[in-house]
Amino acid sequence: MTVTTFIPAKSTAVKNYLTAGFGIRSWLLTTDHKRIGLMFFGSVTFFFFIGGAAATLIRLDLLDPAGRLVQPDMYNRLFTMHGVVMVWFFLIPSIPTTLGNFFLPLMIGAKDLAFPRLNLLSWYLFNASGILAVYFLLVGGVDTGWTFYTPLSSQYATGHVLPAAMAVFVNGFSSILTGLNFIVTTHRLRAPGMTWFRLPLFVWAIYATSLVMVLATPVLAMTLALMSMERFLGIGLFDPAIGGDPLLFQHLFWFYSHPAVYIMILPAMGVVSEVIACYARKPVFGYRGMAYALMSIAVIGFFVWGHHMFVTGMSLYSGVVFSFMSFIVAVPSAIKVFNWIATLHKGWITFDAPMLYALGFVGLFTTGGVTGLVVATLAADVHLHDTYFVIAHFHFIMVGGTVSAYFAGLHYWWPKITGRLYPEMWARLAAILTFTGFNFTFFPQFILGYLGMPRRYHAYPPEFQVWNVLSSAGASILAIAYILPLAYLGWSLLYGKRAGSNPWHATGLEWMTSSPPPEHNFVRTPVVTSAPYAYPDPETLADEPAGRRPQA
Amino acid sequence: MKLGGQIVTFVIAWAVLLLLLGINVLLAYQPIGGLHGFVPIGIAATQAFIIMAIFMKLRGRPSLKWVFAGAGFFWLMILLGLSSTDYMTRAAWPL
Amino acid sequence: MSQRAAALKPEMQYADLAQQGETAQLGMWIFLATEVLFFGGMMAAYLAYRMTYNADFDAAAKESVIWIGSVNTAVLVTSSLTMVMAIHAAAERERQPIVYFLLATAALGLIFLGLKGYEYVEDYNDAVVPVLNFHPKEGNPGAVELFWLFYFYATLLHAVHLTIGIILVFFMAVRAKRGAFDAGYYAPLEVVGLYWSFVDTVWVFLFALIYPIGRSG
Amino acid sequence: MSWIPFWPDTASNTAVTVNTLAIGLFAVSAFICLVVYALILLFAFRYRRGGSADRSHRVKKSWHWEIGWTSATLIAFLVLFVWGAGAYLWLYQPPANAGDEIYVVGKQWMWKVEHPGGQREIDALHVPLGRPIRLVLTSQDVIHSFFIPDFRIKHDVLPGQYETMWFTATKKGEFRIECTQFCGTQHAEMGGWVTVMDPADYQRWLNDQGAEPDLARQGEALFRQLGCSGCHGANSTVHAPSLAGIYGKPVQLEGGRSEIVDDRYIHDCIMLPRTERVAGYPPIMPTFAGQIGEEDVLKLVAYIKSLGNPASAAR
Repeated sequence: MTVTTFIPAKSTAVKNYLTAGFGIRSWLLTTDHKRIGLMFFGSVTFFFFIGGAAATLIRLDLLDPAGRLVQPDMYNRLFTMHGVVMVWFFLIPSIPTTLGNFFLPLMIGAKDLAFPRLNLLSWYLFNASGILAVYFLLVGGVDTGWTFYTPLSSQYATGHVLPAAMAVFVNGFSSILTGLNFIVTTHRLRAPGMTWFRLPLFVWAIYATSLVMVLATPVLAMTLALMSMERFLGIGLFDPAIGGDPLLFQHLFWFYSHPAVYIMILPAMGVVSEVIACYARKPVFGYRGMAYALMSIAVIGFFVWGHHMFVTGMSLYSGVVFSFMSFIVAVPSAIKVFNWIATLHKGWITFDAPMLYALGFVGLFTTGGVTGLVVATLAADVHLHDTYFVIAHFHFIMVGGTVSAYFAGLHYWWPKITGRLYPEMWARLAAILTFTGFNFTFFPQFILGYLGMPRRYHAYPPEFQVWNVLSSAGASILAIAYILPLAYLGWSLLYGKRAGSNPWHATGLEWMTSSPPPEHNFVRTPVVTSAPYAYPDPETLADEPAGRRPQA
Repeated sequence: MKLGGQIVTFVIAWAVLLLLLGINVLLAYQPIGGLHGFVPIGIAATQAFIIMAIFMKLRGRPSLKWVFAGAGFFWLMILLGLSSTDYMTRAAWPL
Repeated sequence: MSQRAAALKPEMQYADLAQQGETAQLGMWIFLATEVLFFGGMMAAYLAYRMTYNADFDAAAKESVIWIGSVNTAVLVTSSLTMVMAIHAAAERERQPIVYFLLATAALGLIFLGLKGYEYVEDYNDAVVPVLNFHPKEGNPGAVELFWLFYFYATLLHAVHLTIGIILVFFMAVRAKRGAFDAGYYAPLEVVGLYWSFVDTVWVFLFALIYPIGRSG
Repeated sequence: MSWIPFWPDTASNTAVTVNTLAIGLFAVSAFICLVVYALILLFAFRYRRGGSADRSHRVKKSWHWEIGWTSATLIAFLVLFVWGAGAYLWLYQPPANAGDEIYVVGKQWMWKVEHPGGQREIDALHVPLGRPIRLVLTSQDVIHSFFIPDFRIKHDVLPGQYETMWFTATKKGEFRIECTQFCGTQHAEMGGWVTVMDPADYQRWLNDQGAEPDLARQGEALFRQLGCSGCHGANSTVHAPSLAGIYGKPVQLEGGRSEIVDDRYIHDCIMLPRTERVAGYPPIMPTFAGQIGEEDVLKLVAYIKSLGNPASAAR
């Protein structure tokens, strides 16, 4: 990149964003996108472990076919809690609100987001709704599953359905505000010379995600509001007793909740593109194609929701339409996988922890993707719908995909966020454990699914036990892999080596400022003159320093 | 305040909107058969178009505002269009 | 230019006030797109049932009070006019007309709410309020109830939006009175104007879905 | 395919169809995964930093690659789509000759089964071998889903609606029924067994089920008891349509549409009587929604059906 760096001559002269203020007020009332990003990081980490605790209990209960660890009602509350917390309070906000918040303005050369106060409001709404949700999920719980299907949720469930729905409703505002902020920022606050096709793919990904957030979330809000009214009044728009159609709820719900899957996976794709380019020392293969693929996934993702409803009694004609669209949306995803692989071709690949996570992502995402095709195929879905096959499929995408990418991004940008390096060996170990543990946990569930074990069963026929035990054993590896980073990343905050401004010799504006970045990101507004990922050609590579391990 | 060209435009738009409202109410009582569900929606769409173009200042050079104003309605059409494929054909199949 | 006007500076992340104003407007447009989808969820429900229970919806809609609906539409359309006039006055940097037009806008909004409240009373007397008092004269009671549930959810939600609008317009009137828009920077006013006209647009559609159908047959 | 430890039993014609499709899909999936993993490992090894592989002549122009693999995946996907959609339409459209019609009512947390002859079962379903069976499903409360893994067939069961599914059992034995749509506390216990028997054994089993009158007769009794006969009866003075011989025939509705009288239509006429009113009759029929259960509606449907088909009424 022909961009000069924008590090102040004496970096001690300018305060970085962490040292700009110290009191609790300087955090709680901050409008700095970097601080808010960190605060979101704290929040989503908290919710990740809440959701993870529920998952642990579920897997423990399933060790035994009779499910004697917890009562059926308790089990139902656990998987509802796992679903609600993981979907709305971890997966959807994870990458956008933390890495997106922190790096979007940095990567486009802006001083902050367009609406910093809205950004802070979004964090408060997020926490308020999260705490509300967790509180009601703990006291009494909710026994509807995260999907809140009517008429179970509106008329029959006994738990705290109303407060939980309200929490998700409020969470939606947080999501919309964040998405709106990102869209406006990307449009209006790009640095001079930062044209659309000079944007890093992570920015494209966050932009596409934000579009989905602002256009899908309101429908969920309306759906939950209508469901809540039905529960509150005892009669409502989905009530079969007056001729209402329970499938209408599902249409509206999945109009949000299917695109929501793309809210989870698109940012992950963005992170992985950055990481693979950096550690293969090559521009992302087919950059424009990758950007178009992100946008088309975001748009076509709205045409496929009905594939959650093939066996529900929806019109068969609709089923055919939705299945067709689901196959179409898989094409851009396939393109992305091919392009990542092509990026590796003739690169200078190193296997730092972020790269290991990213390569793991590509593998797991592919497995999740092709099994997605299996369940998108109409007749196969008749058998596989609502079995563990579906559970395995979407965990491959969301946990294998999104969470791996989240960790990839977290490690990749850790030096920029904190100014410290993480311990490489521990991080590689965690990355390998994640991949191994993940496959052990969820691959057996494909088999369980085809054998016909339905989801949301607290007890199951004994012949399925061996696969369930295998799955639970894998989950224990996964648990270690997720707790490990908490320890060594925490350690690195105090004892990690100081990172320079660009420890990976990466391109991108975020590496052109000091680590941690100064309060307003850049001392001088950068001017961009070239495309992203300008990693040197192999011929000139010899000039680069051999060991990229940065000096302390 | 000077009575400029803009104000005249606003007032004309307002008058047209009221006129359309009048037509809508009058047509409601005419026997127009199967159209009675569509005509009011068509008139409402026209009114909405006028409000957005003139009162919300969308007319003029193409701009980003068009994209997002259009996006809301385009996505609404996805929702209505695809969900109605179900409601239009649910009774028809299985044959 | 007043002392205050000279002190007007863009926020840190913007190059100038023009950029700040345009950004605020873009933000509002995106928010309005989300609002389209928010109301859209309910309209999808309406459409689905309209396809299933066409005749019953016609029968139910006959009971709606069309004269109040029509007058209310006229009131809101007029309020949109006064709103843009206020913005126009701000562009011309005339303080007094801004305040008057804004107050007129808010007043029209209040008239709408008052009429709407009266209409709810009428609806109650017609026994078409689900849960509270519901004895439909015609059609399959279930489907008719679906229509009225839609009616109440949609109009109440619209009323909530309108109430927020009235509060914002009052707030803008106070700021205008204090001379906040004298300097020629009136983006907040434009943003509120967009919101106001959008609430008007929603109503135009609600009117079409509720009142005119089913009267001819 | 019982020799594969992780393959469910294949016990019906539908299972064979889905198996073939699934094997095709799994093969394609495995192939794609294999290629992706192999390429990642190959490139990761070959182009590791410090490796001596040739890096010159990098592919810079990407568009023909992009178009190439985009169209390749698109074509492969379309083939799979057409295959799956064809099988789906076959799976979910009972053939015209699907003779035996069995009613299933889902209820928190049990499956109630009613045979046309009035035999009732709970959490069990007896069917003859080699004959197409048509199930008519409905729910009394929340959404359930009727799933027989060894037949590879499932369908959600919705309150207030009739869904149908069909299969021809091809193997004798007992096979699990499961509920796959989460339906509350004892969702996991909601299940049972399908027993597939030789047609002769099946007939014997039917005969052994006690002296319950058949469904149509029970329906006839209800028809009197609920007062339906007061209006729809032959010598009634109330202006209500006669029900004799209407089943399976089109009926002209108020508003110009016409509709075939089927199970769903009769169900809706009882539960939501004014939605699809027969042309020329006043809207005086009271609704029975909330007054009678789905099982009773099924009996009434069977009775009205028998009026249209003297042969089955006599049985």
